Amino acid sequence: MDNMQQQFVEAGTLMLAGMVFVFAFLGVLIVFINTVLARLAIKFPDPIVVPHSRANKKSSSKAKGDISPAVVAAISGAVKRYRAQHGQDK
Amino acid sequence: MDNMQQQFVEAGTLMLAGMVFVFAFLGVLIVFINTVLARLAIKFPDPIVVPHSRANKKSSSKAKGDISPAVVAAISGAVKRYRAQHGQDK
Amino acid sequence: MDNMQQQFVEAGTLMLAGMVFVFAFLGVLIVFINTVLARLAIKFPDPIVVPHSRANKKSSSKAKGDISPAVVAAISGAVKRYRAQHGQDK
Amino acid sequence: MDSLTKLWLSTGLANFELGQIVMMLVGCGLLYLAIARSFEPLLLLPMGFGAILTNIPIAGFSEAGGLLHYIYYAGIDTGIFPLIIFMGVGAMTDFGALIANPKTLLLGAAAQFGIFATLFGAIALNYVPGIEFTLKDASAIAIIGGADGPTAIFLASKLAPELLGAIAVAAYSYMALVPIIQPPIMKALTTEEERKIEMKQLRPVTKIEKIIFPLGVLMMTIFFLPSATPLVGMFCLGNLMRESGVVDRLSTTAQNELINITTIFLGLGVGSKLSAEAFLNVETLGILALGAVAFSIGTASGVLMAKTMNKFSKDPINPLIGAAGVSAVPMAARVANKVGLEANPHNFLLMHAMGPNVAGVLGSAVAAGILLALVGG
Amino acid sequence: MDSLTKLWLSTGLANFELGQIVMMLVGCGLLYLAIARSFEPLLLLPMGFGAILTNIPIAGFSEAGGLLHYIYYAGIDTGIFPLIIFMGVGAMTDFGALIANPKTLLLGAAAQFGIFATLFGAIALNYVPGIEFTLKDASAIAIIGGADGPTAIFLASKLAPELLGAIAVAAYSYMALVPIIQPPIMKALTTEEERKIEMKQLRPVTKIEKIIFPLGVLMMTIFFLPSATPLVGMFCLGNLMRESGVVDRLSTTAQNELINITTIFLGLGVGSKLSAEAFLNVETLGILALGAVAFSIGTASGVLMAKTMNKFSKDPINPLIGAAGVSAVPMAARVANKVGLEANPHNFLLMHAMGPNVAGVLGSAVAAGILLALVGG
Amino acid sequence: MDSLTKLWLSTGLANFELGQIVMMLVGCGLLYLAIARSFEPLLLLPMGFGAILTNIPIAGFSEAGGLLHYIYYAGIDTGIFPLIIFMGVGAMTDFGALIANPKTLLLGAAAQFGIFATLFGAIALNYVPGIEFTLKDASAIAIIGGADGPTAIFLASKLAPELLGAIAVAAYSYMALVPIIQPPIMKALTTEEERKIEMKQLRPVTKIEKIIFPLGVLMMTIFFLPSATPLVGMFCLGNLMRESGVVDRLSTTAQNELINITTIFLGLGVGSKLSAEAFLNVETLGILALGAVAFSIGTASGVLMAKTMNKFSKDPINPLIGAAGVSAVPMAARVANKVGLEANPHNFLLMHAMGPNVAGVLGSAVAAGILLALVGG
Ligand code: NA
Ligand code: NA
Ligand code: NA
Repeated sequence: MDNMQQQFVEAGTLMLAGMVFVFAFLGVLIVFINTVLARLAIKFPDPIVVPHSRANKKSSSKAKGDISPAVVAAISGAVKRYRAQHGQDK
Repeated sequence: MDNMQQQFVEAGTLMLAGMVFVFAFLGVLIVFINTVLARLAIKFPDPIVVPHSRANKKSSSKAKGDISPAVVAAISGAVKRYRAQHGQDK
Repeated sequence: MDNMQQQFVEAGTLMLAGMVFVFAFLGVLIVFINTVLARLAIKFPDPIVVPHSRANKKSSSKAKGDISPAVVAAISGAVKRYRAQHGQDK
Repeated sequence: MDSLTKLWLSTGLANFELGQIVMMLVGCGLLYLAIARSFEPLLLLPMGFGAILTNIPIAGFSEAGGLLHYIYYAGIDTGIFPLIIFMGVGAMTDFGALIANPKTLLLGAAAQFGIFATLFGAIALNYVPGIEFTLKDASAIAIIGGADGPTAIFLASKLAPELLGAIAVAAYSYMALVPIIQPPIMKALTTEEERKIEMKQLRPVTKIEKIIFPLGVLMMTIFFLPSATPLVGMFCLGNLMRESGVVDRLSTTAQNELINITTIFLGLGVGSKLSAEAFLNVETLGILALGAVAFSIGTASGVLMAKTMNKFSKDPINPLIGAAGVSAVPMAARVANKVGLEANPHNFLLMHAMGPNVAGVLGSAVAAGILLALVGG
Repeated sequence: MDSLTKLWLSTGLANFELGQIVMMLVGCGLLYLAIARSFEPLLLLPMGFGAILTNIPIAGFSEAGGLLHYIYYAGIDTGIFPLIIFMGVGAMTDFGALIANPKTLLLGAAAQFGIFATLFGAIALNYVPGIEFTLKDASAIAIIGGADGPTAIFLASKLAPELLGAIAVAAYSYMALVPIIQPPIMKALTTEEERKIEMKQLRPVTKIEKIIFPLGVLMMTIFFLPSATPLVGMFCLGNLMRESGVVDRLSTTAQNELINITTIFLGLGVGSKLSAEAFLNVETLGILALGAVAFSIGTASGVLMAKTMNKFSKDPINPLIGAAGVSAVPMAARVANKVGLEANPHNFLLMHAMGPNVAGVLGSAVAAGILLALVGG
Repeated sequence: MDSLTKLWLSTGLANFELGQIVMMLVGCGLLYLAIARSFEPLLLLPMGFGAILTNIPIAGFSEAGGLLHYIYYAGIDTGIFPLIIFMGVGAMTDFGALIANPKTLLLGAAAQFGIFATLFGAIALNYVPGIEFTLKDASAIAIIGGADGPTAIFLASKLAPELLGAIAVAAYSYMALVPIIQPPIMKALTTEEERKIEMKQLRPVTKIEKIIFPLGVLMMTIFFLPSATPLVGMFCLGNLMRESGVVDRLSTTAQNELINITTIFLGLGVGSKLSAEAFLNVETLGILALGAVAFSIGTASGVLMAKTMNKFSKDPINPLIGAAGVSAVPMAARVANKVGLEANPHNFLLMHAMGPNVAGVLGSAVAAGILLALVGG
């Protein structure tokens, strides 16, 4: 089967060329990331988002059962109003 | 008007064939529902969703004005915190 | 350049015809708004939405820190329940 | 001055024909019904607008190269738009009430008598001078009685494209008029006692039933009526996407963005068929008359079928729900509910009427398939 | 080895032509403007990307069978994409400010002088060797002065498709540059006192006015300028869907998913016209220069018209709002507001500038219709 | 009686061929896998449904004028649908993990050995009587090893449209089977110690890197492999829309409505290729067998490459993440994570496996480009 043999040769060549190319392509991409992108990352760093003591808030709210300060403020007001309306705790 | 008469015959035949067919079709569908689907419904019942005493909760929350336990928990915590912060009720 | 001159004439005519037309068109639209639409507006005024004392509610809630009455009611209930459960403030 | 003459000759005023003006007024009428009366606005608004656009002199919206020309030939002539709509409707349809009470399928079947009686009536109209309906025309007109917009558009685009505009106008107008057309017929054919009948609560339907149902419907259509499979197939695909629960993002898109986009273009495309030549003739009057007849007969047959079934059924059946068999989902079911409530304030028929209502959709798709198979060949 | 040679011959490196590289850089430039400068990113990002894709050697994006080829011929050559965009823009537009103060329509009219003066200028550029603009070309270029993207693309696709790329680039670039181009002109033509003028609060506009307005605009366009009805018609359809309140789901889809999908493909399709042959020539430089002139003249005419009207008007008119007549919605209105605030911190012109701003959209659609009617035949 | 005969002759029952019944059962099987087993339901549900529709006798769904015919020729034959899907996938992809650890690109490269080995295997299958795969066929089959649905559909539509149905079924079925196919191979090729390896936390990636990355990938594809630019280009466009942050409304639409609409029609269109003639033959069995081989070899190559890299790398590399190089995003990454957790409950590999996972998408698009360039000519 001469034809089959020829096809195998073609398939083999394709396999070789293909794998070489894939590795070369993605290899160059590695170089691109390690050089171009790395330099860009240094030159144009992400703006630092000042978390205005968000970390603190988070940890404190976690310690107290994950209630946000805004909700606490709202509830504080509500409790005050409730008392004013009901004349309790005086 | 021979032509008209023929058209009426055609229309009449269409009406008859059509209504018979529609009833037959939807009738077979009734059989399908009463046999195949009914059996499937028995064989593969819907999974029973365990409402983990949801009914209880619901009724209790309804009695107390539709406030979910989670909200109550949150508010309890908030009230505690509020007191701690304001030094009241001591 | 006879050709150029002719083109200029054409362009000039276009400019004149165009600006006249644009002004005429939008001018008629002014008339349309001032007559047809104005009359329609009088004949079919927008239904007056009765705000059923929404304004009151808004101002009162604003005075108390933007908490809606519904939330206050919910919290009042929650606070009551909390006390009942914890036997405080008695 | 040359420019001014050219400009004048390019105005609409210099080129209007009477028919175009009349058709624009028809378009404005459709807009009025859609906006001021909320008559099926999702379709009548773009359709009315399309009617106006297509009748603009010179602009050539519906000539080769015009926007409406592209829309019509890409979406309606091919049948693609109504089929996409049908998929979306399928994704919106809950067959639960029908599966819980399968007898109601017979009501959906009976109401299709409106279609076939109208077919007969359309042929009879050939006695009127100026009207000459072929059997294809008559079939396309008759489907108005199915009270299902996309089905009517689909069938008309296949059997009688030149009548498409009038048929679509009639179908959607009467669908919008269901709350006015149906109640008198329903009351005339039922007794006060019958209207008061309360029905047994429906059993819950399992997920597997809802998943297998569209597949069963499709299989039966394949076996017995392949010509209905475009309509029924897309409907069942939509319903399967809905009930399977594994492709919720596709189902949501089919029920919302995809059906919305298609509805805009379907309406414009149908409107483009409202040209003076095609609409301003005796035949259109005939179609409008036949449409009213079709809805009335369909409603009556549904109610009478329900009356009969109530006599033989173990569980009571309120004859009013028979009227919902014409489809016009969900309006007809709401009408049945309302008329029932008038007779008996504790009588909530809405869920019971949804059974015949969705059965009516299947019924008219089946009827469309029969007409395609027997007349369309 | 044979494979390797074949592989090499199939690389871009082995097939690049200089023009393609330059055009890819132009594409990258558009991406830069879109991403880093936020210049009209919704269109310039896909357009820049399309410019890169269309210039890839061998890949054949814009040849028969290529993706951009399909997009261009299905959506832009037919005019469908700009018309869908126009419908969406109509659904986003609130004519309230215009109806409340209809005089501002004159400002929208005056600003169109930018278009017609540019037309004259484009013909004059024929004195430059290498530039040979026909009247059609000149008209397509002039529409840049309308400061309305879809109108420019629609007109260019009808009158001068080979210039479409350059025209779209110029139109969107200058629209993005409005905050830079307009203020110096506005300040040069007004006094400090004029810029400080506060305007009377606008009256509320009723629902019926907002519903009838698009229909009135459409009717007038039909009567006087049918050639503008594709643009104006789709715009009014979108606006009617918005204001009628009965088809909110269609209106929402037109304003969001439908316009988004179309924008992606419109951008890619326009980008596909940025080939080296069509773009890298003196004519493009001419178009870019004319575009700047067009915007400047349009701004100046609007401001001068407002100055004049202020002299004769009972209610004071701040001349700055005249600049908003070029359209470029809503950027030009914001610019007017900003320049007004600089002169007088209590001077909020935004709502007043929205009137001429949307009037400018109508004005340039009308101008486009005139050019189509007189030059397009 | 004539009508009844005509009606009978127009039923499916009177016209069924055996092959059609078998293919409908295949369609039902796909629906079963999609619904009951949640196997890639987004594509397999519409595909299974399309397979049923296309095999309905008489209905002519896939003949000229039929719905599936239009869908196939407008969306799949042109390559438009897979490219739109690819844009949407690009808009959903976060390359952060890959940029943070670029070495993982080599894993995505190694896993493509599954493709090229299968190409060899497909040619070898020509020894089996009844199978005759050309090099084009073999290439289209081999791409199943890329574990990427739209890439497989795109390539098959270009190289071997008559095998498209079988290839798509195989590709999506095996992608769904990844959690079953991969773990035994992964465990067989790694030691318990290797599977326990914990990897260093990834560095944060800046916005500029994420924006430039898709452009860099596109540029390299343009330079070295223009034939891959349709796939890679649309993927990068989607990713750029995502990362640029200036066109969020386009990005959201590309990730949701647009990809959903396209998925429905892509599935139906692919299903329409599941006709008896095209599917019921030995070649399909060969394709199914080769698909399993392809996935297994790809998985193995990825793992072995990772083992090798771990030996030479400063930072430890868990060989399990190599298996994610076949793509099948994000399933393969989850499998790597799960197998890692089994060996070491503190071992969270998900983020690390996302690198090779998305590298695999690029890798198979590159492989598809190579096959197009060398075989497609
Ligand atoms: Na019906
Ligand atoms: Na303008
Ligand atoms: Na892959």
